[in-house]
Amino acid sequence: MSRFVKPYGDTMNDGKVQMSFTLPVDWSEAADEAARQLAGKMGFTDVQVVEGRRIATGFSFFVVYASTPQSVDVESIKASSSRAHAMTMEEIDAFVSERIGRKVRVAGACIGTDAHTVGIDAILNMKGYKGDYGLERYRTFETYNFGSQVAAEDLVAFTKERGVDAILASQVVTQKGSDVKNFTELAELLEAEGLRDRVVLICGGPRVTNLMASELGYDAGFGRGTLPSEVAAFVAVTLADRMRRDSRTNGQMLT
Amino acid sequence: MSRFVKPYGDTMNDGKVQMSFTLPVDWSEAADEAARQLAGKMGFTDVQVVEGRRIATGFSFFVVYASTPQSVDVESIKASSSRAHAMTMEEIDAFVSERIGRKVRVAGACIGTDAHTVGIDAILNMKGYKGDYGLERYRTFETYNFGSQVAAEDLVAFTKERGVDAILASQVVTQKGSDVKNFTELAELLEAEGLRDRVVLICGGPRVTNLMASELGYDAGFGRGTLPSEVAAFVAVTLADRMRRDSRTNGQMLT
Amino acid sequence: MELRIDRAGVDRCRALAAAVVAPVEEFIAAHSTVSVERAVLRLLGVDGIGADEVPVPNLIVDSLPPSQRDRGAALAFGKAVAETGLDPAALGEAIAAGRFALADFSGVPDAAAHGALRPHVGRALAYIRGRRDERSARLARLPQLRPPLLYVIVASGNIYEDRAAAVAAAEAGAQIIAVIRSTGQSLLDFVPFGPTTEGFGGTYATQANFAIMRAALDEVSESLGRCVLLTNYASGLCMPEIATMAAMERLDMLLNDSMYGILFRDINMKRTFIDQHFSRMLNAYSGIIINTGEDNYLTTADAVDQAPAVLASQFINEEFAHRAGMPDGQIGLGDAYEIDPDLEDGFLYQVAQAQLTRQIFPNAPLKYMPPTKHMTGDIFKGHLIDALFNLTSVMTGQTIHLCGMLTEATHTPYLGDRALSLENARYIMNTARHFGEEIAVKPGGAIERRAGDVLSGCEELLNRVGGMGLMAAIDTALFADVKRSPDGGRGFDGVFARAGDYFNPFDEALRRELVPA
Amino acid sequence: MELRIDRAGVDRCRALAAAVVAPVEEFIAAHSTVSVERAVLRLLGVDGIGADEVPVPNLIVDSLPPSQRDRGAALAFGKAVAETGLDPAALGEAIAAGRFALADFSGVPDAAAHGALRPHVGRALAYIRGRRDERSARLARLPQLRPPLLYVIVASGNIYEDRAAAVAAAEAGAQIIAVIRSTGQSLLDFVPFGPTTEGFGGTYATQANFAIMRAALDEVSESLGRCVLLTNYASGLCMPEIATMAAMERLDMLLNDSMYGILFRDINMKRTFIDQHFSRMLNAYSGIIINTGEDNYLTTADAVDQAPAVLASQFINEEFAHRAGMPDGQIGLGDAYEIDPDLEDGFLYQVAQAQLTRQIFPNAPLKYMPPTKHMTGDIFKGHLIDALFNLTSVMTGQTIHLCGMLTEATHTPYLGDRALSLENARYIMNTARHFGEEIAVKPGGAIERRAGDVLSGCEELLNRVGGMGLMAAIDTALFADVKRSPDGGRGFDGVFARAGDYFNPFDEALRRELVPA
Ligand code: B12
Ligand code: B12
Ligand SMILES: Cc1ncc(COP(=O)(O)O)c(C=O)c1O
Ligand SMILES: Cc1ncc(COP(=O)(O)O)c(C=O)c1O
Repeated sequence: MSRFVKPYGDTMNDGKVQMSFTLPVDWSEAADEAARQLAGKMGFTDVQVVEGRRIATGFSFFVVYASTPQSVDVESIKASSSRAHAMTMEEIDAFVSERIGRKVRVAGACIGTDAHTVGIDAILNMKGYKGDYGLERYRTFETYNFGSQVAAEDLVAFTKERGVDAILASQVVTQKGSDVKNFTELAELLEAEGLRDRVVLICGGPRVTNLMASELGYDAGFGRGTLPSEVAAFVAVTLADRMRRDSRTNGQMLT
Repeated sequence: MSRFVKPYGDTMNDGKVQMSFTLPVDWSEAADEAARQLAGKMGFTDVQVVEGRRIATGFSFFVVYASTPQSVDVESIKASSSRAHAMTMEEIDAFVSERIGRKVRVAGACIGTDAHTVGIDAILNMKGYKGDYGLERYRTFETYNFGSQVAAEDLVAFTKERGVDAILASQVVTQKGSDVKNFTELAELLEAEGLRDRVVLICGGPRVTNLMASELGYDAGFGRGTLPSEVAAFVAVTLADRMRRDSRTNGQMLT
Repeated sequence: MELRIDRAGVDRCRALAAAVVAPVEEFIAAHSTVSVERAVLRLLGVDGIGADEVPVPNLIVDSLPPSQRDRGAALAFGKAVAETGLDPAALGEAIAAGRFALADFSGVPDAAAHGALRPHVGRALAYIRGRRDERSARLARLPQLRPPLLYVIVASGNIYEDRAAAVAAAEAGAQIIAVIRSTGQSLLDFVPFGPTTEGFGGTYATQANFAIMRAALDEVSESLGRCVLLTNYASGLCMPEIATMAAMERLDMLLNDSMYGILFRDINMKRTFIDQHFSRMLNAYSGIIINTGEDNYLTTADAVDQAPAVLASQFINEEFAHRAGMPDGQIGLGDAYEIDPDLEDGFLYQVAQAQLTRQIFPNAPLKYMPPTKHMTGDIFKGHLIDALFNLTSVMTGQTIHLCGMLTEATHTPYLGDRALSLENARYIMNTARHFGEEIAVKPGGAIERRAGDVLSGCEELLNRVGGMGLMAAIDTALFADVKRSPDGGRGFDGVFARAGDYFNPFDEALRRELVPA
Repeated sequence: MELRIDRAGVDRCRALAAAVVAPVEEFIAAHSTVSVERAVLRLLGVDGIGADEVPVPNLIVDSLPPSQRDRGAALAFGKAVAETGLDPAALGEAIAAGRFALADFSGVPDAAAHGALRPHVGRALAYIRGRRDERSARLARLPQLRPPLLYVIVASGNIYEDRAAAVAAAEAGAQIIAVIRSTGQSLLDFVPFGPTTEGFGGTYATQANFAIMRAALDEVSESLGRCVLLTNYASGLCMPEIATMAAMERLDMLLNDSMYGILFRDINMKRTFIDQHFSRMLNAYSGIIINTGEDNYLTTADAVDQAPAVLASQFINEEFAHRAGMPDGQIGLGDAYEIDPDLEDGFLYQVAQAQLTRQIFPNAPLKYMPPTKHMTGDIFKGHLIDALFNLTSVMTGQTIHLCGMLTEATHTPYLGDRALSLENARYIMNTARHFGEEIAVKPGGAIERRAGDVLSGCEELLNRVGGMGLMAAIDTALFADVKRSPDGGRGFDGVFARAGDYFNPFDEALRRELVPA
């Protein structure tokens, strides 16, 4: 059963939206009218250009309130969450010792030309993030943090020789789609090396969503505000599941 | 020759727009995705939901950046301005004495149930607005300020018996289209009474545009930031033109 | 942050305000109004509507010939109670149904009427007292967050939409919810009845709507573990009745100004003075905090010029409240952040004014109103003006903080606007929580000088008002540049002199209870 | 607003910084780098690119065998000038074209080389001096607005888009325009050539791009009647060369930090120390204000914890600048507003830090960086954090004010973002213009105590650094929790010891001119 919702101003389904934009024109009453017509073309009704002014020669800034006729069915949207399994560090350590029975090897890096390491460090470093300890602090994790501007090749090579269980790739700069480009490159390289199925492949960054991650062929994606324990839990659970599955299939092969 | 423009982010024609809205759903990653899809349905591309959070049970707030494919031809838009003739109080007084030769009778009011008199007072009172004197200060204007919550009937009746030259109607409250309703009522009443052509009919208020005014059958409309002198100038010039026109037609009739 | 202010000047202003108010109080004591009489009936239990939706209290009071009315509705009504033995509610219905007319009972001796009402009066006052104790108990169990208390308005016109918006706002951090009245209700000479869903720019103030919102806020208060307070508007033609309803439905605050109706709604001044006195005695007794409307001076005229008038009005409102037996703790005097944002050092003047008010009225729960007049469609700049307003409020220790809306120039608040507004206040007030305590203003500097000018300007104004008397002063536009004549304006016909044997058991009881002889 | 600070403590910190820097200066005096040598050639007039777009200065320096290079590129090049009689520019082209090799002239006596370059050295210094006088004349004719000077960045990657954005920003109130460099340019060991339209997260710093932007800003300065200043970035592998280009194209400011490259770009520390010294002598001579990069400490670690490190870095940057003959008036020490916005009283700590810096470096044109790390996609809250940053800046009299962007967490600034950012700064700084002068902080209060803690924390840190020496201290991660070894990092191979007869006419001239013996 579906549930269509519209933006909410002060009454259900009034569809109210706030917008602001710059137009490359000098301000005049005609410019306000242009902004109004533009919003109309975007499909909005009830368009109110509440602010319009010159910000520089040849440029005007506008604030608009309007109603959209569009709605979206929230029931049909199932953006799976990568943060499903909430566990504390202690629980995760216990889980790993019991279900995996050895240390989990994790390699993290800020790939491509991206030098924003604060995010990946927040996940990996002892210190952690928002009072939630980083993976280095976990008894059952062995973490390698490659820092910034790491080439996909190096990360893959390391994975190969060290038998890494999980790769954590970070992208913070998104200009000109550089994040998607770099994430894709890494995933494809792993495929090519036949390593893809051997690792839990995770990406993260302020603009990353779990949906985007699966589209890029990653096992999970973590966005703004991620806590280390959320990532650790996902890695542990996913790895445990795979091991169970593999052992089963192996068992079958034996018979 | 036409000139189509799009919103400008940091490059010509990138079409960048900022949006914010509330959706009547609890926050989750799925809610962010719903916001993204909604923006897509509105016709935007490159949709980035940069903020999405719970603001109350059953309500989430979103900030979105996206590109619109829409553009508007600024050359085709000719929103005539009511502020065309810039003159100082002295110039206007001189103009009236010379071209009209008698005092101009102006009646102003905030009509309907609207009690927002600050705006119309700014135009009429001695004190004026932003250092620009109000019409009461003009040597050649005789002004009547009816204040707030004035019924259209009363204004029309007064116009009739006192031979008012210009009516200034104000509407600040716009909820549920009350402004349009009241302006229209006034215009129609004047028609009915056969007075419409005898007066310069002007409306004003923060949401008024000259375009809207002409659509409502007014001679001019004045919006946010209007200065009294702009209004006085319009009244004087329009009145003078009409008198010239009338005298000419009268002249012809005589021959 | 402490200003050195001319204490003697403050004392002189208080003395002047007392002198200004004294003659008005004499006038008040000798008069009553139809709304006061209707309030008396409501207190006795009369409610409901009759033909054409006319409220029963109006039916009854309007049915009294002047000669009867002047002796107080309670007298005529009490006689009917004595004679019929019906309780007031039932009697009210019977009269509305046309089964009796008060005229039928004129023969009953006055003493019988007095006696017949005594228990009902006792019960009414006990009930109000009980509601008040309920409030105190809840506040003790679910304590408020520290001030400034974040106050937001709901104004959809539909009480049920308002309820949803109010609950959402409370969850987002609001500590006080005000339901804005429908436009012009203040000019109605009766109080609408029942739940309403059709309002304009606001929602009608009815007892049923009060109850609906009270219940919703009580519920969310429990889940939040802190009391969310409820506010509505009294000033207008029905001040005493709305005060009665608010007392019964346990509202926490009411807008109640001794001059707002006169100046900004053209309500007759005598009517207003009499009504505000009776309604304030009720507010005082029911523990309701009043909010005065000085902010209105600033939305209609220049805020820098009007500062002394605002202070003068605060002194007058304080004096009127004291005369109604109201303690400082319930006198929410108003001020607003309305100086032109583009004025250099405007922020300093705002701080000066806010701190001056804080120090002159140390025990009053000051109500600080947000920037409105200079808000424009530029919501981004508007949000910044609100931020400095929030900073000024926390710096100067204001009590009731009406959160500004970035969309003030555009529409009555959307649900999302309220969330952003509350986020603004919470952020600023937290990151600068103790800033005010950590700084001092330069002695003799611009801030102190401004405060001094405002105070002396106020004394000067009060002097002029005192010289001619308050009514004459209003008649000569000394306040807000608005001229109102003593016998002009709406509701004057509802004012009358009390007869020698005027009977108003609540007026008597409340004066006895509250007002220092 | 004045803080009472431990003056003796400040003096001790300065003494410690001097002790920390002294040994490094000895090292610097005995060494040079390929970038210094390339800068010498550029100063002489060598420019352009050869095969594979390699800049001619790189071609020439790379062509020198170590034995020659160690004696200074000027010596070998001077011999060629003496012999060929060509002027340096022409000679450079000839060498690039392969018509000569410096090796051909090794026979020429050193004295001839010295003599041959003398007029060219004089001409170069005169030219730079002329550009400097030009700047002074313009500033006298088109005076700046009062500080804080509003500084915004352009970063489209395309110099022509940047030009449009810069002019628009200037009209919207910007007083300083910084062209952000393309990502990673700081790691290139050469300076790109010509106008560029393809940059990533920024636009390449080239002499041609400098000239294009300078011309555009000169033009808009005329129409606005006030000088709009131009900034770019020096720190990186080519500090000396960029300083040279900036001097020639009359830039007004350069980012130039004595340790930024080491800590945040993993550039070798010896390389950085030597380069910063030569580039700063040039900056000093050309009247360019430097901006240091202490803000970077705060974006990577907690701002409350890092405050002492920021102050320590400021003392060290100041000392290095003084040693390069730079007057206080050109030392734009950095600080930033990066404390967690949700920390109670965080605003007080920001004010304490900003005021402390202001008082410790009274004559430095302090550069105040905006909130960045805690900015999120909630542009409305971000705009408020920027507002308090703006307030802090005007309250504490910062000089160079980098305007925060409400979209900091989202994208490099849009044209409209810059307009809103400038509106924010202009509004706040006008409405609170003299607030700082009108208040005092409570003696011994939270603000003063915080300032005291930061200062003593800084002294403690400088003591530890002094104990082990600066290079060792960096090797043990005493700064920004980053560990860098003395011989590690990028560009170390470009560092060499000066031979006994090392010849660098500009180094000599500038030291003579600027550095107190
Ligand atoms: C700090 C910072 C810097 C520092 C970086 C220091 C460092 N060592 O990291 C410095 C000053 C060096 C810097 C430089 C530049 N920066 Co920068 N920088 C920022 C800033 C202010 C904060 C980023 C940050 O640290 N956030 C805090 C962390 C904790 O949040 P986070 O990264 O989102 O990480 C969390 C989640 O995303 C998640 N996560 C992140 N990664 C991963 C990975 C995995 C596997 C998982 C599971 C989770 C995860 O977990 C983290 C904790 O919850 C942002 C603006 C902003 N407010 O976001 C700009 C910003 C990212 N920078 C930007 C730019 C353009 C640059 C420069 C190119 C500018 C220039 N030309 O100089 C350079 C280039 C550097 C380079 N080569 O990449 C832009 C990017 C625009 C875009 N969208 O493409 C931004 C948005 C600023 C802006 N508006 O211009 N920057
Ligand atoms: C001041 C004010 C009041 C004062 C009015 C006092 C008075 N005597 O005017 C008081 C406090 C009484 C008030 C009450 C109410 N208000 Co009110 N009020 C405002 C406020 C803050 C400022 C309006 C103002 O004075 N602007 C300054 C003047 C100079 O600007 P202006 O009106 O645009 O006028 C200029 C131009 O428009 C033009 N102009 C205007 N009229 C005319 C006419 C002519 C002929 C010409 C040529 C030009 C012209 O010239 C003027 C000078 O440039 C606005 C919010 C805002 N910032 O705009 C809300 C606002 C207008 N009020 C609003 C509301 C809802 C109300 C109430 C209904 C709330 C309530 N339930 O209590 C009541 C109802 C009153 C009523 N019956 O109308 C809403 C309207 C929403 C909408 N768009 O419909 C607003 C937008 C606030 C909000 N966001 O809720 N209000
Ligand atoms: C003291 C006071 N009472 C009442 C009101 C509301 O009055 P009305 O319902 O007439 O708009 C206000 C609003 O400004 C006020 O300040
Ligand atoms: C002192 C200093 N130099 C240079 C830069 C720019 O360096 P890059 O070009 O390496 O990003 C910065 C930016 O943070 C800085 O602070």
